Amino acid sequence: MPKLSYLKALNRALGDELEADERVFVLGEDIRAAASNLTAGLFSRFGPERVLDTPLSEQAFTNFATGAALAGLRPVIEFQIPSLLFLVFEQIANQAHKFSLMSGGQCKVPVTYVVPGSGSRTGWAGQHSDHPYSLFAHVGVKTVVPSTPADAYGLLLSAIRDDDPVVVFAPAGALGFREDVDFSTLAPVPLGVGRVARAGSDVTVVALGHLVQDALAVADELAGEASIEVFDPRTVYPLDVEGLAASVARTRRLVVIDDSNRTSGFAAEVLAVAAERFDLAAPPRRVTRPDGAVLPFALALDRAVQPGRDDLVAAIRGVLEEK
Amino acid sequence: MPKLSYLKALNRALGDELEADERVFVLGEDIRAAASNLTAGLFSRFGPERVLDTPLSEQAFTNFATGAALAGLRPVIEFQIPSLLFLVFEQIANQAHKFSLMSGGQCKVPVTYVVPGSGSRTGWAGQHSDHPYSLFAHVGVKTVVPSTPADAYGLLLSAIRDDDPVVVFAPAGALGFREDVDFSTLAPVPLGVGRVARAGSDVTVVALGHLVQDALAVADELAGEASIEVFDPRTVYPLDVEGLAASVARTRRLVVIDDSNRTSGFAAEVLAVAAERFDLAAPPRRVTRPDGAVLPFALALDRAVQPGRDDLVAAIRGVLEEK
Amino acid sequence: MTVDLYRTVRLIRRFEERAIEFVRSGEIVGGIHPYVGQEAIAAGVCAALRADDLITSTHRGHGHVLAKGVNPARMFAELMGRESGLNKGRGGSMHAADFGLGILGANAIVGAAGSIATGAAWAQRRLGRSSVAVTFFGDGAVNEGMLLEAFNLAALWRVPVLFVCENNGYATTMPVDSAVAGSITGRAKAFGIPAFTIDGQDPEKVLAATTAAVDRARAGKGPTFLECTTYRFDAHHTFEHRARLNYRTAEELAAGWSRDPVEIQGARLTAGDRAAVDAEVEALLDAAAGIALGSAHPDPAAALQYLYASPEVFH
Amino acid sequence: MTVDLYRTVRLIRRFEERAIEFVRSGEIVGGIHPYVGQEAIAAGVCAALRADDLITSTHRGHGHVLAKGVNPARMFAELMGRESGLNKGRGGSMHAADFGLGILGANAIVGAAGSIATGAAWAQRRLGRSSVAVTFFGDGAVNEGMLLEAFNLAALWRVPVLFVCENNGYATTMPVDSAVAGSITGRAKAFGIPAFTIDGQDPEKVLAATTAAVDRARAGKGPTFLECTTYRFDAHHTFEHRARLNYRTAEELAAGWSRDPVEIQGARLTAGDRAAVDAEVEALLDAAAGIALGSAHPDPAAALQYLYASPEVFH
Ligand SMILES: Cc1ncc(C[n+]2csc(CCOP(=O)(O)OP(=O)(O)O)c2C)c(N)n1
Ligand SMILES: Cc1ncc(C[n+]2csc(CCOP(=O)(O)OP(=O)(O)O)c2C)c(N)n1
Ligand SMILES: [Mg+2]
Ligand SMILES: [Mg+2]
Repeated sequence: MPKLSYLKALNRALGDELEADERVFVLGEDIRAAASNLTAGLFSRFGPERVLDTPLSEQAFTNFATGAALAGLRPVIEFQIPSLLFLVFEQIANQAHKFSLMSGGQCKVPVTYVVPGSGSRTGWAGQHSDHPYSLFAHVGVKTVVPSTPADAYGLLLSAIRDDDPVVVFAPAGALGFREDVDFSTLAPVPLGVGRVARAGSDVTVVALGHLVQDALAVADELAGEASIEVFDPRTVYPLDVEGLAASVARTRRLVVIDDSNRTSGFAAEVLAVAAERFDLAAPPRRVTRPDGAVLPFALALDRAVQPGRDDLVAAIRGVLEEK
Repeated sequence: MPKLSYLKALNRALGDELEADERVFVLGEDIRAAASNLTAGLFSRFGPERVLDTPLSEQAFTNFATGAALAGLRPVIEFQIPSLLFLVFEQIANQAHKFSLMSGGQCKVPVTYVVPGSGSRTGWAGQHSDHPYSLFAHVGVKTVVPSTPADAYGLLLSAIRDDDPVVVFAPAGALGFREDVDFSTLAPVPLGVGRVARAGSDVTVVALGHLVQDALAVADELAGEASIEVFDPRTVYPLDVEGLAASVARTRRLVVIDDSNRTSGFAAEVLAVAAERFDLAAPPRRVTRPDGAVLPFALALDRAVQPGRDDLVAAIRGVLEEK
Repeated sequence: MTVDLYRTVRLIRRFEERAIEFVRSGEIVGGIHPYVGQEAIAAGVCAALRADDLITSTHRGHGHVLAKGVNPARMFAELMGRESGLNKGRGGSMHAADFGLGILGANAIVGAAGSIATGAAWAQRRLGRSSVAVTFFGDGAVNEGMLLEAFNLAALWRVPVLFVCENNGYATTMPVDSAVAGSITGRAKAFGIPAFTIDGQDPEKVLAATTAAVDRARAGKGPTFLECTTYRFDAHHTFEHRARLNYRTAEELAAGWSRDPVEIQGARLTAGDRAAVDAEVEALLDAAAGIALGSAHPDPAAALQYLYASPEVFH
Repeated sequence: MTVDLYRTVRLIRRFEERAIEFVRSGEIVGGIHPYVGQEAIAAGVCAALRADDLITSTHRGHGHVLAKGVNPARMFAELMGRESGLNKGRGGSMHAADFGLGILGANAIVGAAGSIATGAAWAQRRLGRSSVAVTFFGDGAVNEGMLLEAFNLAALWRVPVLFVCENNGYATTMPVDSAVAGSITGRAKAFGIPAFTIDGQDPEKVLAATTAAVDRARAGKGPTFLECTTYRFDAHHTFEHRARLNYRTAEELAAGWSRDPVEIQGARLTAGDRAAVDAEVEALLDAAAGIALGSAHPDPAAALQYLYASPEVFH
């Protein structure tokens, strides 16, 4: 079977959807030259009205997409760096997200925002290394963090087809990940439905995006000690609480690894749900970036601030040891 | 003893600090005319260089404050409406917050951001009714939501004196609250230290800002049924986990009422901490805005979306009933 | 057209005066930003538009949506938060929208709508339609970077969009001269957008300028910017009726009223025609207010209806 | 001054060439945005400044901080993430800062620093100091609304700030003509800011224009805008050395190199003087690189040191 990389899967999804639906168009910076490779080949296939290079005017082009969506198109915006989402937070959270309710259901805003290379990219330092998916979940914008090439393909397709704004984070740490894929099986993956990436019975590890690979590796590494289930929610919001509950009902122990900051992040939400509804045999644990994290430039420091395999191992052993 | 209103307390803190420290100045929209009353009387006392009316250029004037802080001043920005914080999210979370670490400790950014009238203000509808304190806590910006006039005074003073950026939310629902105050006792209230607003033994209710009054009222109302402790963290970030832990150690039951959205909000963080460290007799509960809430205009709908006393009563009864 | 323009300015004026009364009586909760004094702009601009043309509006938006043709009963009902309102009571004064009439909604964030209108206009062209979009905003908005960014996109891509700046001299209490370095039209000209200053108190002048701009946009020649000089006769927002803010003199207000668009256009009608229109407007608004007052409040249990257009992903 | 300017352009050029080598060899992790080709701007502007004047820089910022006088060893050390770096290895290429030298830091967000510099300059004046601030940015930045907002504040309040736009023809791959409607200087002029286009390849011309602007600012007459035309000789970012992006022709590149600032200024020196400066620069950089390579890596346990200036509230 051919190998498909995660980044190529996103590129393929975008191309397929541009092909399938005239209303879809892509806009963003350097997408004609495909600086990030997300849009590789698309300009020559679809031309300047479907692949629209924008000036450095993120706020205006984000609202521009909202306006185009209100008029019937289905825009996809590529953002080169995760912190650009801070710059357009008002435009997404306060404009695109709110039109449906505020208009009393008169309109819809089917815009997809994609960040190819979210989280830490080696050496990009403090202002280019954030992973702000929890922020969008908090304000209620549908938020997706795929972990595999097939999911990247299928979730991006679903995001574009969804009638609401959807943010798709493609973690830098996952872009190069490749897997064997039978192209004929590539299909939309529904939003809001998680998957058990590895079955196990002693502890559930919840992981998103590139961290799913880390969780799987740790599960293998600790296979002699414990049977670890890895649950990949795929969508941060809406969260597949039922899928998670089913997993935890089997394992009764829970660890979350999450590349956002600790306070009120994704892991906090999972633990809150656990506190409310799950019957656990031991207190759950979070493995996250520290509170208020700013990623230092020096590589060892950058790595120290990100949740890593060692931290995960320690957390898993912690919950297993507890009575 | 004279009565002091919450809004007047903020005004007094600002005036006192402008008086005490030449480096402090205020900037914002319509602050000369004092449209919100936060700056009432200050323009005539301190003149245009200390009370600086700005054009509608939130992004630039937020960074302007950062620059002024880097050069040695201590700016206070008034934002007229909470969603303006979305518009300047990059400037606070990605600029002001990050300078200290990124520069290797060469500088500090002592800017205070104040929103007099955060949360729902009757009739202001979808784009003017947010309460985004959890977002700032998540990114690690010090975040304060005072509940009483004395705390409003003391926390604003501490915020201005702090060498980091601090966001102060003054909920619309608290601005008119008045209490008897001996002016000579007004003093800074340290960031990061909560207070027990009412002692009790059966359940801890965590509440912030205007909701502290609701929690106290509910505690009175249910006094015949249960002894309710009301814990007011005052600061959302850093959270006074020790203070909270001490309270919960006494009550072993926990309800959080929180005017932010449910997913990954302040209440989620409190429940996550509870799941990690507290030994509870019953699962804790959250009373929050719903996920992704957009406040509808019609008053009854607006109210239905906000966490209210009835919801709090139900949650308290729920945790008390549980085995 | 003379009569039509008068009818529109009169309708807006009387709608606003009644709305202010409803704020006082508590039927409208939370207050409004009255459009009183600026009616000629909405009337003149919208008279130049087709039904399929689009507009975006502002916090001070009642005039725009009325001029674009909304049913005043549904507008009153919206301001009163009723289920029969334009937005089913979910939007209120600052978000009134009627997508069927090309009204993409008012916007409560100053400067935000310009880029939304630009995107919508661009999309219309891409979809093969010949409609244009008009975006209204105040003098305060030209200091918002996101609006200036929109000028750039519109000019670069020759988008059929019209930027209408209502310069009423103030952003809340901030005089335009303390807020705008350079000139308002200069900001648009810097992006190569033709920009004109016109008398915003005279609906016929506004109509003429808008017609030229719309023709230009439909001909594929890109955006135009109109600065309409005007004056806000009433408060920034009705809260100012209680909390007097000290920023305008009585003389200045009187000078403003001396150029009342209702009188300017009214003087072009015979006394008889004018009285007939006035009576017609009054009857229309009587009926509209009655319908609105009599219509149902939405059910609080449906507070989150419409939150998502695709709710099915919430399992 | 002729020699000094040459020394600076030569220093920046050779620093960048060595830095690119260190990227290739892996000593610098993550790459850099080379300043090669644009050296005359940093050299000319900073030669007009006093030690207590402030600058803010960009993602393509090495030239600015070197010209403002940082120790090249500490700059190399910063790029290598060492504890002896300007920012103790915490900032890296895009955040190099030396507050003691008035360098408020590079900024990785295009268009962000203009308003920071404006605020810092305003504060200096309020504190009774006579220093000015210079903010560097590219042609791409003039499309960012927040920068345009800063022009307004600076003009309104006559802030002693200088806006220096390095127009190198591209924002990454986007040609300036496809991105900027109107003209670059027109954007500043719209706010009443005097704006000039100058030859950014000639450090003496840049110095002259900057000196005039700085004098004006110090005299309390407010901001000036300089568009320096230039060309980026190397990649947008060193990642482009591996992933070739197709947006510039070989002819265009050759035309760019034909106006090399190092040659333009070098030609003003005698061969002997030039050789002496070259040797001096080489010796300086040899030493600097050696120091940097030999200095310690920061301790990962201290990864969050400096996160807060007032950490005492974390109990
Ligand atoms: C981005 C933004 N900043 C501030 C506000 C608060 N605000 C609402 S209206 C207004 C004044 C707007 O002035 P202008 O654009 O001249 O319109 P006018 O009110 O005069 O019609 C302000 C400051 C807002 N809603 N949005
Ligand atoms: C606000 C923002 N948008 C996009 C980027 C990604 N980015 C970094 S540099 C750059 C191009 C900048 O072009 P220009 O301002 O002309 O400077 P140059 O690179 O040519 O020196 C882009 C798009 C960013 N860092 N910040
Ligand atoms: Mg105005
Ligand atoms: Mg450039």
